[in-house]
Amino acid sequence: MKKLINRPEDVVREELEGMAAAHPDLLRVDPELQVIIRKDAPIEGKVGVISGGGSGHEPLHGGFVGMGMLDAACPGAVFTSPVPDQMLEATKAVNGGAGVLHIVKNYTGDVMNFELAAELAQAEGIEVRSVIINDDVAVQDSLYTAGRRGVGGTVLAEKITGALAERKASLDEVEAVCRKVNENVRSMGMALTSCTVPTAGKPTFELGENEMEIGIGIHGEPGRQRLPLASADEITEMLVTPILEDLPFRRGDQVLAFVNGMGGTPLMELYIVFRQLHRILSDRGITIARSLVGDYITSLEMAGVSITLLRLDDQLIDLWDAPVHTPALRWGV
Amino acid sequence: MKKLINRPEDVVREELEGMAAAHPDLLRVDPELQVIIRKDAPIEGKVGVISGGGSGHEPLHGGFVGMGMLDAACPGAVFTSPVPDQMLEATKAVNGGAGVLHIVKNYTGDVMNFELAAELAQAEGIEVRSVIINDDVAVQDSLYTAGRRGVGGTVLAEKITGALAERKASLDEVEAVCRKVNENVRSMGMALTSCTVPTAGKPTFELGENEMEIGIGIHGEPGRQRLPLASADEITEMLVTPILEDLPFRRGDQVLAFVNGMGGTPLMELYIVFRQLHRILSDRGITIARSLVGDYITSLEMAGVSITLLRLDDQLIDLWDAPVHTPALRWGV
Amino acid sequence: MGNSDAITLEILRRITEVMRENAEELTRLDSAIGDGDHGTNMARGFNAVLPKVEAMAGQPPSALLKTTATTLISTVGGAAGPLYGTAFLRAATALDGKNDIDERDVLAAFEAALEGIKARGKASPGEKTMVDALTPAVDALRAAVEQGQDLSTALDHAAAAARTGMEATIPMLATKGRASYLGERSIGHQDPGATSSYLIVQAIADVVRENSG
Amino acid sequence: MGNSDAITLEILRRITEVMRENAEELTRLDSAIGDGDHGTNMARGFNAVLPKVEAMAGQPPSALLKTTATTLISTVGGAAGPLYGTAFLRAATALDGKNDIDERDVLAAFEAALEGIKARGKASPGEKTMVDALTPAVDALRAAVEQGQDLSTALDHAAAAARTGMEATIPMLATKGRASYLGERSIGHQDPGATSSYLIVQAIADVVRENSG
Ligand SMILES: Nc1ncnc2c1ncn2[C@@H]1O[C@H](COP(=O)(O)OP(=O)(O)O)[C@@H](O)[C@H]1O
Ligand SMILES: Nc1ncnc2c1ncn2[C@@H]1O[C@H](COP(=O)(O)OP(=O)(O)O)[C@@H](O)[C@H]1O
Ligand SMILES: [Mg+2]
Ligand SMILES: [Mg+2]
Ligand SMILES: [Mg+2]
Ligand SMILES: [Mg+2]
Repeated sequence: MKKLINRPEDVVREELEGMAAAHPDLLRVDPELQVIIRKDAPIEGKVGVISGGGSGHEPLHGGFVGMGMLDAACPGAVFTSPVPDQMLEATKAVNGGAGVLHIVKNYTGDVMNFELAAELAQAEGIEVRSVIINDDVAVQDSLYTAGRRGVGGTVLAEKITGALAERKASLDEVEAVCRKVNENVRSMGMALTSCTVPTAGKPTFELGENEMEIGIGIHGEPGRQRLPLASADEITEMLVTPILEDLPFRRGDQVLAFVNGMGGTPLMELYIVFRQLHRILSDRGITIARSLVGDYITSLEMAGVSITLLRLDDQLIDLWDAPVHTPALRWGV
Repeated sequence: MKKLINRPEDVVREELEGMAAAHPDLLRVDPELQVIIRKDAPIEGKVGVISGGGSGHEPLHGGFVGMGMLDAACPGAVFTSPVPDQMLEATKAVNGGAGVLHIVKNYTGDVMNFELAAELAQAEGIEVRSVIINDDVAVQDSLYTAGRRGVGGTVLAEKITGALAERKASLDEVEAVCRKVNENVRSMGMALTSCTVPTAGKPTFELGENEMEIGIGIHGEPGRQRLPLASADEITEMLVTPILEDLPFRRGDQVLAFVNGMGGTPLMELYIVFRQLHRILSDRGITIARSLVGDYITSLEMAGVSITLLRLDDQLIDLWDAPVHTPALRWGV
Repeated sequence: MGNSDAITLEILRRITEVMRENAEELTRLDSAIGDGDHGTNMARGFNAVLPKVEAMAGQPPSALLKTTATTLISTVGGAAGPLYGTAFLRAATALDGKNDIDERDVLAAFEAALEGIKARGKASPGEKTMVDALTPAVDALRAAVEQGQDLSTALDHAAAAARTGMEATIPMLATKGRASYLGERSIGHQDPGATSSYLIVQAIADVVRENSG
Repeated sequence: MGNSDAITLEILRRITEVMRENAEELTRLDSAIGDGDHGTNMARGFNAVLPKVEAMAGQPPSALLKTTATTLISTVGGAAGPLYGTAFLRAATALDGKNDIDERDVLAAFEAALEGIKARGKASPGEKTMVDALTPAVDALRAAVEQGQDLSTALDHAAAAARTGMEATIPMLATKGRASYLGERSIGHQDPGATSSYLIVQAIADVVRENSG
């Protein structure tokens, strides 16, 4: 295992200390309890928006805390859902009296822990709603699975939901727009390499020099299928076809096209994928109205890519364009 | 070689096509000639600021083209200096009548090609100045080398120089601030893994499971020294000590602290390095007034980190904070 | 069973030991069909539990189990945290007010724990989870207790059944938790949660045996 | 030398061929002490040169060499682009107006090329660059020409000297170009640019020999 770390047990705490040192203008960080809170929280009359999940997906979620996006994030151990204590603390810290929305990626652990936290927060008199993000089309049959995973769509949901909350919309409205994003967003990912959980010390899976995994999640887990390595154009086609068919996306739709690196893939390759994605969408009469290219929801140093498409309407475009000021996403301010 | 590419010969052209598709609002791209130009160039009366270098360092330089930073970038083949034709074309495209500044990283190839381009542009009646960035303290003895390399400082020089040019400062002033950044910036980098140039097909060097390279540049080349793998804290100390001694940085200085990932290193690890950097600087009475953490000048998928410190004064802080709108760096707009 | 509080504490010590020793193996199993953290999660949890319950000497079993439950919930995370947390919480509730625990009490605690996991995880047997180790364990325990066997013997039966149940997860297709994302590829691997469940039942049986007779 | 234009074209064809064949080897050498692109750079350059000069059949050698120079400058990039571009440009100038090239002309062209590289690269012998292959080559060529040997023989001497010069870069410490960043670690590796220079001189010698006598 080759990593820029000290002791594997300390990675999350030390990372949070580093974030605190790097972004004192934006964040309040508790490295022991593992909570990252927007500097100026709670904001009176504003719905608090929080999320959380295992670490190893950075910048998700901590890098998205700030004006116009999340009010707080709770990072767990690497690839391990955080615990209810963190979520409860975050919920209390961002409660401005208008209620708190929990954005939860659909993983058994995350869902159960957030459920417990919501119960505890409700018991303390805070109104909590939860929206579960489940945009991964790789998991097809939710009858025989824990349901679709929450992946790239989470980033878009956090941005758009946070923008509406910033405008002091009600908890109902904020919850509704988050659900709307979830209903209109689809993703699929693939890996060229595995990644190594620091405390595990070795790669989660082994992949031959001419193999790839299609339909991965974001936890370094193997995908739905192992296939021979293909070209960027072919891979893009394999990822985007099920996405387009699932919603389905139709001629005339406007979309936000999000090409996300899994952590170890150079930006060059993401643009090569974007090129082909653009061609495929153009052929189908789908317009890329907004784009996002980069590493936003990762699996440590995994090489790979995910594609996320969000069907846009005027409200979603307006909220996407709204100002945001976080460590990892910033514009308009 | 596992990469998300089609044919190795096509990576740069296809990347540029992807950039054009992703950022039509910001960029005009010529994928054949390999020039990336700010959408609204040339701007009457504004000094044009251009840079360029081998590809494989993305987002540098193309990701920094836009309002408040570069007017154009010329990407060469991977790790290969671009050719004078590109630089001449870019120079002509951004010439708003106030002259053009070439920001050149100090590599023999880059320097010679930019020299040729400047001669050609001058011959066409465009006033061209060049500033050579050479901030890498790993190369100590410039008597016996091609001189210090240009590395992380280049990103900061491009941002700050671009900000002043945006304010329609004169070519003299723009050149002067670029030199000032170069005089006050120092960097050093290290690698945990090599990287693979697509056309070469195999890693540039081999590194054992318990080895690292200290004092690397950004071209996947081996560093000055191969050492046993050390902890993040120790590595940070090894990188920052020569930086601090070189300028030297002193108690009371305000700095911009830039922790840069080489491409394959997760953000988590960059923050762990930032944590220790912050401690070392605090101990020495040096204040981190601004910070930048992320992958901004990379070596394809190399795992590793570089640290850059820029000594700040009021002018540099003001220009750093000025609005910028490029694919990879954006704020205030 | 005399000095139930001391035995409960010893059980928690043993489980902690076993989780530490098997952390690597559990993580290895989780790497195959999950995300490679189950061993680390369980070890982290019981490492946090141990000093807390050590400081509670003399308090009744249900108090020790309640602290175990809340500490697991607060430190394990992932799927295992709420599931085992709920299990220990339900067991604590089942043993509430009892200082001298007998076979029937232990059976009631096990039944409550399993019900808690099934409710929290919405899982049934055959889905390749910890439920597949615990269901046969509870069945075996019930049968033994109903046949009038002593606690130690009954727990030995339960542990043996848990092991069989754990092994029976190998050919199963996962339909709950992370392993379910693998579809057919989950077949052929032993479930990490079923493994930790077996290890816990075995640890309980071992400590009770050592303290009986 | 009769039909100098045809021979020049054949030389450029041969160099292109040799660069294609040796691209991998040159890149391997450049990976050891540089950035692993020299072979690709040279092959890309001559691949661009070839169709252009093929379309110039009948034009004088200096025109062919000038097109070679500008094409190399426009397509190679890196250090090698301006260096070889300058070399061919200077050679073209030295041969300007000559259709029938003799030994003295070839010597003058080689001398001009080497001077161009040294000026552009600010390099001297002993710095582990292409200069270390070309300097002995030019010296050998000059000596042979002055001794009155025929062009083919003189070029054979030049090629042999270039090879020796190329091999002599192995123990050198690089003080120019990328390899200089390696300091002591550059010792023990053959310089890629010296290697491509040797290959070019050898290609010229081979073609001239095949066309003489
Ligand atoms: N819905 C569920 N019901 C019961 N047990 C479950 C459920 N989901 C997962 N598990 C158990 O949890 C184990 C995984 O735990 P762990 O690795 O700690 O959590 P995570 O899957 O969140 O990483 C699985 O092996 C399985 O036995
Ligand atoms: N200043 C210089 N003078 C002469 N030759 C040089 C100089 N710098 C580099 N070279 C030659 O160029 C070769 C490297 O060329 P190439 O790999 O194509 O360019 P780059 O170093 O820019 O990647 C070196 O092996 C060396 O022979
Ligand atoms: Mg987990
Ligand atoms: Mg190069
Ligand atoms: Mg797990
Ligand atoms: Mg090179």
